[in-house]
Amino acid sequence: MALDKHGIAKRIARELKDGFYVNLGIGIPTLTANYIPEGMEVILQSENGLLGIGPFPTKDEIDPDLINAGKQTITAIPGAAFFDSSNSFGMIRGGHIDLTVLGAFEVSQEGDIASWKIPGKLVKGMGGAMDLVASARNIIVATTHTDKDGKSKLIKKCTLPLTGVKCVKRVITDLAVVDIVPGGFKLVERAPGVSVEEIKDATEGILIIEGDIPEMKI
Amino acid sequence: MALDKHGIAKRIARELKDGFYVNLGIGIPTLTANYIPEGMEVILQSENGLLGIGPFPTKDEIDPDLINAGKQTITAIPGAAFFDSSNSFGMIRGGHIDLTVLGAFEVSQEGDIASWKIPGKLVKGMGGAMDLVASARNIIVATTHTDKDGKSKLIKKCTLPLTGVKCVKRVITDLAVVDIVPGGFKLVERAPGVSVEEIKDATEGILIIEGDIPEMKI
Amino acid sequence: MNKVVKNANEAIEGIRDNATIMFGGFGLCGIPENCLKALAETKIKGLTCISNNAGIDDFGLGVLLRKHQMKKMIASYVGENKEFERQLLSGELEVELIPQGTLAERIRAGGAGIPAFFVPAGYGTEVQGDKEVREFNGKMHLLEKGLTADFAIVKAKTGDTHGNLIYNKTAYNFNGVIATAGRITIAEVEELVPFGTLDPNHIHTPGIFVQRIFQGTNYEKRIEFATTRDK
Amino acid sequence: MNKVVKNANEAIEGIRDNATIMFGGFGLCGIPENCLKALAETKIKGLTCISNNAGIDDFGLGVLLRKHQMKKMIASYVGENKEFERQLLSGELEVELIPQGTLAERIRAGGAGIPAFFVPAGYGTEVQGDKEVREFNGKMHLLEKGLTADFAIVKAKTGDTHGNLIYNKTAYNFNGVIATAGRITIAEVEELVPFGTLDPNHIHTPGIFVQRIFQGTNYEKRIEFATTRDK
Repeated sequence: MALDKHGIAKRIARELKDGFYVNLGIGIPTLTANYIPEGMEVILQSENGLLGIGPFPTKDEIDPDLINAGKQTITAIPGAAFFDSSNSFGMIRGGHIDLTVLGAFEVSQEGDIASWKIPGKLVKGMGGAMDLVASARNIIVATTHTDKDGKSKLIKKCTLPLTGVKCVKRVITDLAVVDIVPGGFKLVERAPGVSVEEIKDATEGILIIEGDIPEMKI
Repeated sequence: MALDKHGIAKRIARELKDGFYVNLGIGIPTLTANYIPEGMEVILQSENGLLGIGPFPTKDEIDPDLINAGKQTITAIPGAAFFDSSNSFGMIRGGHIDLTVLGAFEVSQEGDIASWKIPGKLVKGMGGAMDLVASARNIIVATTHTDKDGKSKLIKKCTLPLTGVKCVKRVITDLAVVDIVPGGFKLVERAPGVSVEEIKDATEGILIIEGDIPEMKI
Repeated sequence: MNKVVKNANEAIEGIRDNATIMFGGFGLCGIPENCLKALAETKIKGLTCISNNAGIDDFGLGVLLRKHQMKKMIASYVGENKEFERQLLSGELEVELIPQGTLAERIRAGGAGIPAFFVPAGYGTEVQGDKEVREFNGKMHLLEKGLTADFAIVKAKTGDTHGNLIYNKTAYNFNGVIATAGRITIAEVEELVPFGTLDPNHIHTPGIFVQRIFQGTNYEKRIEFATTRDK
Repeated sequence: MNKVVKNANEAIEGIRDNATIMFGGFGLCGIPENCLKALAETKIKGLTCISNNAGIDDFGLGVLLRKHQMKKMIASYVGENKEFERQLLSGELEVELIPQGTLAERIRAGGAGIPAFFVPAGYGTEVQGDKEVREFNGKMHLLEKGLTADFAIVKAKTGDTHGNLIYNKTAYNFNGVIATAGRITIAEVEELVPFGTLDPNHIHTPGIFVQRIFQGTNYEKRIEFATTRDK
């Protein structure tokens, strides 16, 4: 059965390692913070200028001077640091972030990603997404495998304006984990109870299937 | 009579205005700090990372963590700020320093300056001098008009390796104040008791003399 | 040295039609509320505004928008603003969208006298346009230019009479770089203290960058998305 | 997360012959004394050292020089060191001199993923060499490259177990940028405190840049030119 948002977030959490500095995009990626394994220290970066995002504040703790890149009120963990936006993107561009997870409208089998603009609809701007995808060493896209109309988001060539080219390394969806390799999407894991055939049907791009595909452990 | 070092420094001090941020090079320029007019606030920058150089410390106040760009122990005035070297040169390169005063081996009538290297002798390095002369909006060279052997330092073309090209605006020497203008050094002021003829003799470059040349007020 | 002005009205003196102004802040966090309000009370128009965001309909830069004082907006993210959408679609407003890190770095570069630099962000996307492309270390980069403005307006938690500034938490954001990039930089602060009061090791923006400073009043500090957890 | 190492010997583990190392400090102010001493006690040689200065004959980087552990020095000012002069003239040591502001910016750029940028410093001088020259705003500029190193070694006044660093006064200097530019960055601090102790608004170097940290001992903090006034 396809995973829900929380399932995807749980699977993303398995990509974390102790001591990782991680940037989690708005949406599903942000949920990952709830599933960091007990005893593991992972430090979350916020592009606006914070290392060490904590849980959402209680009502009494709300501070308008303390928000994340999605402009939500947050808290800072002990050991946090504040800095300005140029230093924040210095960290990102300089490759100091161990893992970046973000959402997408489309991912191509070459690792291109489209996530910021749907022509004809309102342009909201790319925010920090283009900087993140162009700079991070390790980029994972977290998304549903298909859109609301059942159209695949894992495709041969992106149709929407790009956020970055040849940058995505892995895609974690409600159906599968796939890696971007020369020649297409390589199927790495299946969501529990989801068949290879179902994944193939939901993937417009070339899906490379080698040997037995294990189920995700989440 | 030719000015001594302190005389030159006193004349430099007349270039200051209230609220100026100033970078004073090693040697004669540094002495200027002693002659800032009473009631005038001038903030001295040190390239290593300080705005607000104070007087030298008393013996009890010496702090190895508080030095100027010449590596001398100093103090910081109230209202000072410390920062890193890239921000320090951001101030310099970005044109935020109102006045830069530095020494020189040679100045050409086109405003070129040579101040960092004498081939055959030891190369100590340019330190921050190249950044300062390439960036400051207002650069004054403070020097003796001639070297120890009586050779002019205000010359047609520099013979030593350059620190910067076409950057010096004004030269203040023990004999005169001259401005760099199209065509040569324009004589602006004479040191008290020094004749135009003496200045002409000590200047190898073209000296432009227009009308009556007043004596310096120091 | 006299950098202290009485209030926002005095601080924005000299801003004329068609000026280019940078505003600190990220969303509504750390925006110069007093100066924004004062500007919205003038008849100044044709402004080019540089800011990470464009405010919301009735607060922040959104107010300048609603009063049609803005000709052009340079930003990285302009969601959360319906009037913005309307003016953009109707062609009343010109918009230039820049990746957030590139925007921050272009402003820093402008303040630090770096006319141009290479970054990887935007390569192969609409952002590339006719920018120079060059490969470094096997990766493609775009040449981006430094950015300055006639006026830069920032908001800090604390400032002293010499213009030294200390920001609070994530209200630091774009304020830090924007303070360096104005031909005239205006700082409004929640608390203005005599120089010599602040620890020189804790200064975020040294006073050299600030030409005018004043203590603001009645900060609303609106929150865009109040998100909470139970205790 | 375990960044804390026992001492300088453990901190410099993995540094091999021919490594490139950046050292924080300006003159003898803010140099990583413990790591320098530990390095001088090893047989590691062929080092390329990047630092604003080269120390004095018997302290700082001067000790590595005297022990012939250095192949190349990249710096902006190398006076105050006779052994340096001797090795330079005899051809034992290769030296690259860089304007101080350009050096600081090249290191910052290296740490911030900016492969190249334009600056005016050095145009028309020996520094220009065969660098690309380009005019911006009527002024000539040189294209300079970002600089990184295998190891970056800095010294801070205070650090926490997450690697967050706070420098003291002008000992901030090159330490701030150098901390960002090492593939492995080592920080030695006068005082190591548990994370959560430092005010997050006062951090100069966020811990993300630091891979190893330890509390140094026996800081000499030598002074190059003690200048005083009478009371």
